[in-house]
Amino acid sequence: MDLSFSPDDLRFRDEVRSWLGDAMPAGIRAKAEVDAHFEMEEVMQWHRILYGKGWVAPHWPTKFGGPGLSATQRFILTEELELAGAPSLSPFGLSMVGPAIMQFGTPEQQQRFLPKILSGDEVWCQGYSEPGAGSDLASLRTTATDDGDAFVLNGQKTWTTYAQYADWIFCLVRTDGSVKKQAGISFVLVDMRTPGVEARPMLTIGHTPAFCDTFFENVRVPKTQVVGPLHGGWTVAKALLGHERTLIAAVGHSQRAIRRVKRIAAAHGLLDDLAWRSRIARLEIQLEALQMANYRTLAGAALGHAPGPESSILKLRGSEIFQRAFELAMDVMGPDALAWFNQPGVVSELEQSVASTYCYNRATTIYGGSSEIQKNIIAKLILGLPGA
Amino acid sequence: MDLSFSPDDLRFRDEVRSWLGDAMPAGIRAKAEVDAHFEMEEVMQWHRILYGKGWVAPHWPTKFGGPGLSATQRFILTEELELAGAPSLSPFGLSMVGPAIMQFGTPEQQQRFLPKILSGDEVWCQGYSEPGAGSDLASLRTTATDDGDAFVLNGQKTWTTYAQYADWIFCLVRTDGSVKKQAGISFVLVDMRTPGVEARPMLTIGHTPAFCDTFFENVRVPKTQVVGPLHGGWTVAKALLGHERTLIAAVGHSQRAIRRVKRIAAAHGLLDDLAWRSRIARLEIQLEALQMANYRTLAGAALGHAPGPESSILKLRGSEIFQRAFELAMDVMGPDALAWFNQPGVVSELEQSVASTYCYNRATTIYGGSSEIQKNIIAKLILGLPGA
Amino acid sequence: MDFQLSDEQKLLRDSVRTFTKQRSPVTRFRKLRDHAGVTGDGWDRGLWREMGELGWLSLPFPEAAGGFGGTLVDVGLLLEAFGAALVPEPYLASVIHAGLALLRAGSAEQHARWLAPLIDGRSSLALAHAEAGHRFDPQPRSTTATRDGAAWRVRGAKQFVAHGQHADVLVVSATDGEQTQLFALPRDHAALRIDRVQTIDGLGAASVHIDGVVDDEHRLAGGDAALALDRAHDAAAAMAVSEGLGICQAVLELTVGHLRTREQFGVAIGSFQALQHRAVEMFVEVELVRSVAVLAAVRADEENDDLRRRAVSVAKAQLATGGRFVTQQAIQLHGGIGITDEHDVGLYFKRMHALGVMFGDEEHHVRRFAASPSFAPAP
Amino acid sequence: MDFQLSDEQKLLRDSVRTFTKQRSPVTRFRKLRDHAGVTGDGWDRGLWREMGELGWLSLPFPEAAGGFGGTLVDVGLLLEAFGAALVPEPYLASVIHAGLALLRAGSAEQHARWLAPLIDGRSSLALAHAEAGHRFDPQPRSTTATRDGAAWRVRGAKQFVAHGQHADVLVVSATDGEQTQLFALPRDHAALRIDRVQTIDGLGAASVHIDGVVDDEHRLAGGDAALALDRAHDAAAAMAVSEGLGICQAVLELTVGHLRTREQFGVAIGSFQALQHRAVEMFVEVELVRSVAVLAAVRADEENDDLRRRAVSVAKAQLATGGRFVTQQAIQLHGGIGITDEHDVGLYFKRMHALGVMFGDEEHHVRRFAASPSFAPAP
Repeated sequence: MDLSFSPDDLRFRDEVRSWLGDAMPAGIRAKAEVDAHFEMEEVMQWHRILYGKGWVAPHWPTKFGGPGLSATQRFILTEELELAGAPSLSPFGLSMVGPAIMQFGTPEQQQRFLPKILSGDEVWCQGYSEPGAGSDLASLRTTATDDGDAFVLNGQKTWTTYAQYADWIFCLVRTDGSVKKQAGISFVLVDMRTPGVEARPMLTIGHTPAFCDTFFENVRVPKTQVVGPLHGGWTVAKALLGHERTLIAAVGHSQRAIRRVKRIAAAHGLLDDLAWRSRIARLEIQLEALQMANYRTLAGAALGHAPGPESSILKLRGSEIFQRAFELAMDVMGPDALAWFNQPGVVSELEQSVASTYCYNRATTIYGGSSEIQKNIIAKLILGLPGA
Repeated sequence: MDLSFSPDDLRFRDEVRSWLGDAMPAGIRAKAEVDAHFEMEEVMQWHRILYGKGWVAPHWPTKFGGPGLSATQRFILTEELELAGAPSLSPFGLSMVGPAIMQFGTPEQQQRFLPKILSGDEVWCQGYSEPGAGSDLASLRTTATDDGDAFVLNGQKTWTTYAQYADWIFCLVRTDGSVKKQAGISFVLVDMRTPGVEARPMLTIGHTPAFCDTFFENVRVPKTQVVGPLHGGWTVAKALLGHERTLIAAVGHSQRAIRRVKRIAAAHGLLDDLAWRSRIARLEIQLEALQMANYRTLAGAALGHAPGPESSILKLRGSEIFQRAFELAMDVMGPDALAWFNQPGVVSELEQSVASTYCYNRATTIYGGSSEIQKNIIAKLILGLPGA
Repeated sequence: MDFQLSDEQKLLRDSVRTFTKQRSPVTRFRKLRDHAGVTGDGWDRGLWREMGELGWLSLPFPEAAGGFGGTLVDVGLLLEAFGAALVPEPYLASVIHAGLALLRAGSAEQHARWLAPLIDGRSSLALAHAEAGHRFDPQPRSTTATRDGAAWRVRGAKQFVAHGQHADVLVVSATDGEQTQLFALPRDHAALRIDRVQTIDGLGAASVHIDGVVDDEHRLAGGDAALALDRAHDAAAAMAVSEGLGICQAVLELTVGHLRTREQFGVAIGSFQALQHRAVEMFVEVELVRSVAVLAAVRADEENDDLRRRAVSVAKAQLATGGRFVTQQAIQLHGGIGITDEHDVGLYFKRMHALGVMFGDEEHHVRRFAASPSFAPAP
Repeated sequence: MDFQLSDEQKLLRDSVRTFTKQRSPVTRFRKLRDHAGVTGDGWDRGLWREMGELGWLSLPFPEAAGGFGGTLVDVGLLLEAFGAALVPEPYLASVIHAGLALLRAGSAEQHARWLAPLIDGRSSLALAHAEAGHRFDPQPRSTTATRDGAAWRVRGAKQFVAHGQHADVLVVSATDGEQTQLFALPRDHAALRIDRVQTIDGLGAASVHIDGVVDDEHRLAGGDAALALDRAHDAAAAMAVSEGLGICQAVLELTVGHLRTREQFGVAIGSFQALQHRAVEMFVEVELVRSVAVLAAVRADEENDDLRRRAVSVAKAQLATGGRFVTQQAIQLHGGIGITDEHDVGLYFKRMHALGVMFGDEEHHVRRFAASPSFAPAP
């Protein structure tokens, strides 16, 4: 048993750090320094820089353009990127539809789509949820009617994050309405420029346009854009969902958030106050414990093991800790937490985005499988408790 | 709207306080001073003193020997007794079977039983729960077979608190096995000296013999000892359960417990430590809020109103706060909380019973309708949420 | 002990509820908020005038000052209804926080000059008190007032002045080195610079810079300014609890309604036990906030400092924790739609955060409660 | 980074589990506890000897001192199994807390004299350190050691000395005014008075009064006693987390088993969603305790003070909160039977409380963590 990285891994970490020191543009670095919000163009700028280095998709197999890193190196890379405050890349292409196309797509689909996901030439978004069918994904109602060599889509998707910036959307649609819920669903890829597709941005409670309602009105989608078996989209979706969960522990983001809380507390003269210091320490202790659970998952993955029971708690607890970190930042700011975002001169640079992020972060225990859904799954699959 | 007591009520409070100053025996006073555990004989000694004053059953109607106090006076009396640390009287006669006999009993039953409950000549216990039927009371299996002028009881009751000291037990038994759960149950009174009755004390995790398993083997019970309609015991039981819940808020006990926490903290030199002081303050703030909810219930009762929605939270939150007060006492004691009870010389008088009470108090969120059952009831009856 | 409302109080409560329902439902708040950036208005002077005509703006002021002579319990009923409807008019900031400070510290002439127009609804006030770096200090520290002949030289900066961006008259706190002074200044006074600030609750506020000479007639000269401030903070804190109670109740109703009607997996989600129990935990907190709202409203007028402060701190701390829990869980139980700006639950959530912070946050009130003379036990 | 157990470690873990299953299930702890008042024994010297023969008592000691040269990770595996079975033999108190203090502070001859019999299972040790009024101070404050010619005059009182009521040799901490000294004294030494104390976990402890002259040969003379104590506390804290992990896991299994089999209202209570979610919250805490148990076991031997203390404090604080939650909820979910002494869940609950307190409670470790040099952020 060993908690340290091997000399090779440490060398790799140094390489990442030194590269980050050189490669991060001044504008992004300045924003990272104060944990400011990145605009989509900055995210894509950073995507292309990582692409240039070959590190944009550390988890992709080499045959599709991945860098061939070990599991530990992948972990180190992710952690260092998070700790440096680099922009988070959009996961929809790199971590969701990309791997789905690798696993379920035809060679033609792989050739057509994967290179442009990697390069960032095509930006993706996700069309799963529908109004009135949040966690109960299988009750979706967007229809795809057979029309020769194409399907014709009609319906509405919601919570399509950053659809306003996307070139493509992957969707679950109902291709057979005669069978029961999970059956009859297909996984299709839709060009956002197809006539009849419209993405209408919605404001969140953080007052950022993070997601859209996306409408489909008689949208023709060639049958070559179905991924996996016709009516077999549920299998593709399930494979993606499992992947999504492990993305969201985001220990590095929470570490950075706690670091920010401490810096704000120091600026307010509260870091030497026993009560405030202890509140921050209690949260950091919880995060350190979660980080160890994260390391256990990583070490298992490095050995090629499937994620163990400890991985199921990562999303559940990770999202709570991330929320609490921003709640604590608000509490430390005290009266200054009355300020809404982008109020330069009223609160410090470090504090600009706290209120908006605090509000929007209520979503972390809802999206990607709500905490309640996670608990249902753990109760059933891990603890073996009987169904209701 | 007025939060103060009327001049008359204040006079009554002074009367209670002054009487308590005179009437409480030195031995009981000394124990109350350090919140020590009272033995059953001390409880009954105090019962008889209150009986002598006419205050043993403040909530009984005058025609059955009650003192004819107003609702506010009853509240003041209860609060002052709690604040003085007087022994808590056994509720089974005074607050449970007594009121049931008043409401459902025959005049003969009332004459036979009520005076001795009042005087303390007969001590009662409760036979509701059975092994394997905790919160699901209606699934009980103790049978009462018709045998002419008597029923013959066979079965086992559990959590019969202080049955080892009791002269009588009131039981729910199945008088008709052919109908469904709630139907076919009767409410019977059993003399503990009847042949075939055996109470075996059990230790709790606080290592006190607080309750018994009570066995019935061919126990003959005259039919005159059925209270309320034959097979109609569920109605009697339900009337009692509602009453039980409002007993358990025990704000005065929690106030006394927090006072004890502060005294222990002061003795350990921790009351001037910001962190400890704030922890105690946070709990006391919650208790003050609960006390206001309690006052609202009281004021409603004084006007003859049925308890409003606020009363349903009293047991739920009151039991949690009482638990937390003892948990905090343990935390304040720190290393001294390693001591088990009755370790004179090792920890102070004030601390003697803390560990045992902390352990046993885990029961307060279980008995009298567990917190989970309370929440089910509130969800259904107050919030109107649909059944599962 | 009596928790019954008088007939007059019931009448007041019902008329305020009817008013908010007809004239100022939550949609109105949203509309004003969304247009505030364009037109500069987040409230309606016409409606304020109407409130004056209805007598509501006179509620907490004594008859001698032209008021109705009501109690904070009466005001609490009004603010509870205002909270439930997110009424954007600055009752808490103008009538309670600034108005009560002006009442206690001002002379009869000053009441006539600045309170009377407020009571009529022809004017509004704001209390410019909080200073950067001093969190919830009840007295001014960095804003100074120095004698300058017959006048005063006042200098300093105030932050998050609720309604300061719109108020006609700002009541500014300052220290003369020995004691606290309050100055009532019209917004166009040369010593003032008022900058608009956006706030989390959408109501906005002002940063106020003061630097200039102020005639002595502006100095409130009818009472102890330090005491007036202290009492105004407590009254405002108590009334924030009433407004918060209105929010809690509205949010609980929204959530229970959602649980009853929203279906997933073929059944109403309100039939899932885990969600039922969460709703019950929300209900418990709402009932506790309701209980302490009464406590604070009654005791905020109490002369005994220990009794008053204990009660107000209990209530404000309970609102901060309970109100936060209720609104956070309301979002969680609403799921995705709770995260959108278009759903009301987020508006309530953000106003609740502001109410939790204003006039002292949880940490402040816990410390004040723990420092109260009655906290330490008799030996 | 590697969380795999070596083959030797797996073998050790399996053999300890087999041993506890066959030789020391929870029923044995209960029997010894219930008879401790009568016979004075809460443990079994024969079984201790067997543990010595199996080599377990030698695990953390270097070969030079006659030990096996294992790591605290190895010991952690053993204590996890001991925790799950509530093995009453004083491994944590004797081998870890007292043994490691003696190892670091003692000379080679002193190792031969006092450690060797421990390793063989012919003797047991206890560390008499804690003093009334000093909570979790790592160094002795009120017990004094004064030079008295060639000997020492030692005077003071120690409380809650785990296993002190049975140990053959007590390691006593004292201050000579400048630095910490440790003395190894046989229990019948004239300077000692040992009084039995009952403890919440049923294992008992001793109050130890020291007053007398102690020959210099008893003074541990092979290393820095203050450092030895400090490191022994950290090692013991880390190993308490492993023992606590065993309890957590056992309690979770008991509870899940109960939820699966116990029926109410005609169905298994484990089908109620609110109870399912509670069980999941327990599971989360157990997994976190499992994670920090590894962290602490690996880092408790770390020479870098900041790294070691941070890791140990994280782990011990997490055990205190998580372990308490898990055992409290286990009782709640068991309902009435969980409150009876005859059910095992209460035994676990009480041992967990003791483990949460020993070697520093949550408040202590949070404060230590918050005071660590690495806590403050880079500017």
